[in-house]
Amino acid sequence: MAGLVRIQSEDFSVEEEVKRIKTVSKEVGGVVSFLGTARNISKGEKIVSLEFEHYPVMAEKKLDEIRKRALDNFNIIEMGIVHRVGRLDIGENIVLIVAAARHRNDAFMACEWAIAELKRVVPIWKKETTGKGEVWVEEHP
Amino acid sequence: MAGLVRIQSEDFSVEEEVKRIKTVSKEVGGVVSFLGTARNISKGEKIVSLEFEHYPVMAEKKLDEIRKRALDNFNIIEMGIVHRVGRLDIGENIVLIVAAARHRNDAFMACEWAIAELKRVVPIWKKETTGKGEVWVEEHP
Amino acid sequence: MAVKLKFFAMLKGLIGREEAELEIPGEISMAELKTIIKREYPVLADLIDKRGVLVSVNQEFAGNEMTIKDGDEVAFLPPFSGG
Amino acid sequence: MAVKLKFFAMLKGLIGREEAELEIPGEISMAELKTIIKREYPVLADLIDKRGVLVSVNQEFAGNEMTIKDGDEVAFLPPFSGG
Repeated sequence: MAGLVRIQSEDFSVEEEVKRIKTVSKEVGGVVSFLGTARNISKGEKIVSLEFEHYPVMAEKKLDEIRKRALDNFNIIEMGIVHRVGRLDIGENIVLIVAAARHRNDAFMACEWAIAELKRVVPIWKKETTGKGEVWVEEHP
Repeated sequence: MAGLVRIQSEDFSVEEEVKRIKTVSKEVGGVVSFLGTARNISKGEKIVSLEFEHYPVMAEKKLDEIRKRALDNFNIIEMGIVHRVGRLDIGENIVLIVAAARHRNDAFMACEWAIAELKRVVPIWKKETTGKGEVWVEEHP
Repeated sequence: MAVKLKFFAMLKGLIGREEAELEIPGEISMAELKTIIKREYPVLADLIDKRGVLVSVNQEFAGNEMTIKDGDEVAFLPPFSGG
Repeated sequence: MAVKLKFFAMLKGLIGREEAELEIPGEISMAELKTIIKREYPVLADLIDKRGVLVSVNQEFAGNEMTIKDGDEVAFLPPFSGG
């Protein structure tokens, strides 16, 4: 079975990932998911496609740390994270974070924290292809 | 096709509901979902099963108003809400709220607001069956 | 003139039924209707006075100033617990 | 002694390659390594000085006081844009 935290080029099933996280305990009362998808517009430019690159080993390690810190710092029962790499078309799934908790507030807080933290500390980079060519995105210049 | 806002006794597919909301626009960049599930414990009591009752017509109307107010008050692109009624076993899905936005913060805010508002204004009631018998839950006494 | 009453969740158990018909002496306010209801269904009196139930008319929340007309559907709604 | 250098995303384009070997004169600090790197890869100098890139050693973020040893993998990481 695939792990709870993964980087992969294939698409993922939201249903399967949510089911895997929600069934870890009968105490789960709320599951919050964040699904990031490939938008067609970025800073006013029309996007044709995206490509994600990652630093293997380090990126997986950082994602795993995010899950562990979420379990330590929020009152959640489980968290799963999947991030895709490689070339993606508009509308495709990029990332999914699923947090399961007894109570919904904890799941919301953990999920929101995890996606912000992912953007901050995980060595993954996005290249956008527009009509003008390709450019590596710098979200935090 | 089933509507974006529904009350039903059958289970729903998280995958289908998320796909329906995320594909309304190519501008969607983030989709936040809240899935409420039947916990096995409530206020220290072990739950055997749940039963949800609703006020037909009014409950659907209130859910529809929540979607419209979410679209008016948050910068989201679409929202879907499904709530189940009837008898549910532990672990089963109860409610799903899906919010799609250009940016994730708007989707998180709208989804979190919508589930809180649902609990506040939608005429749906939960009966818990424990070893001691059946009791209608009063979350806000 | 008559209105249809509906009782949900725990109120069904308290009243012993889900629905009832109630004769009213003409168009009256919700406040007046509540006075009649408290007399006819004493078990509801305390809940109504302590705002332990909300009231709707024709599937919309209604306040005490609302006018109740012939054929209206008046529902008594205990605290919600959906979600 | 040598370390392996890795360049990601926009840095690959700036440098013209993804990986390189760099000879070091013995165990040195990250601060000393950065001085060598800025000389060998002038295109990185500005980014390093303005903290426009993070640096990792063996897949873990590293500060200037970190000791660089033979065989270490040192990576230059432009601002992340995952998610």
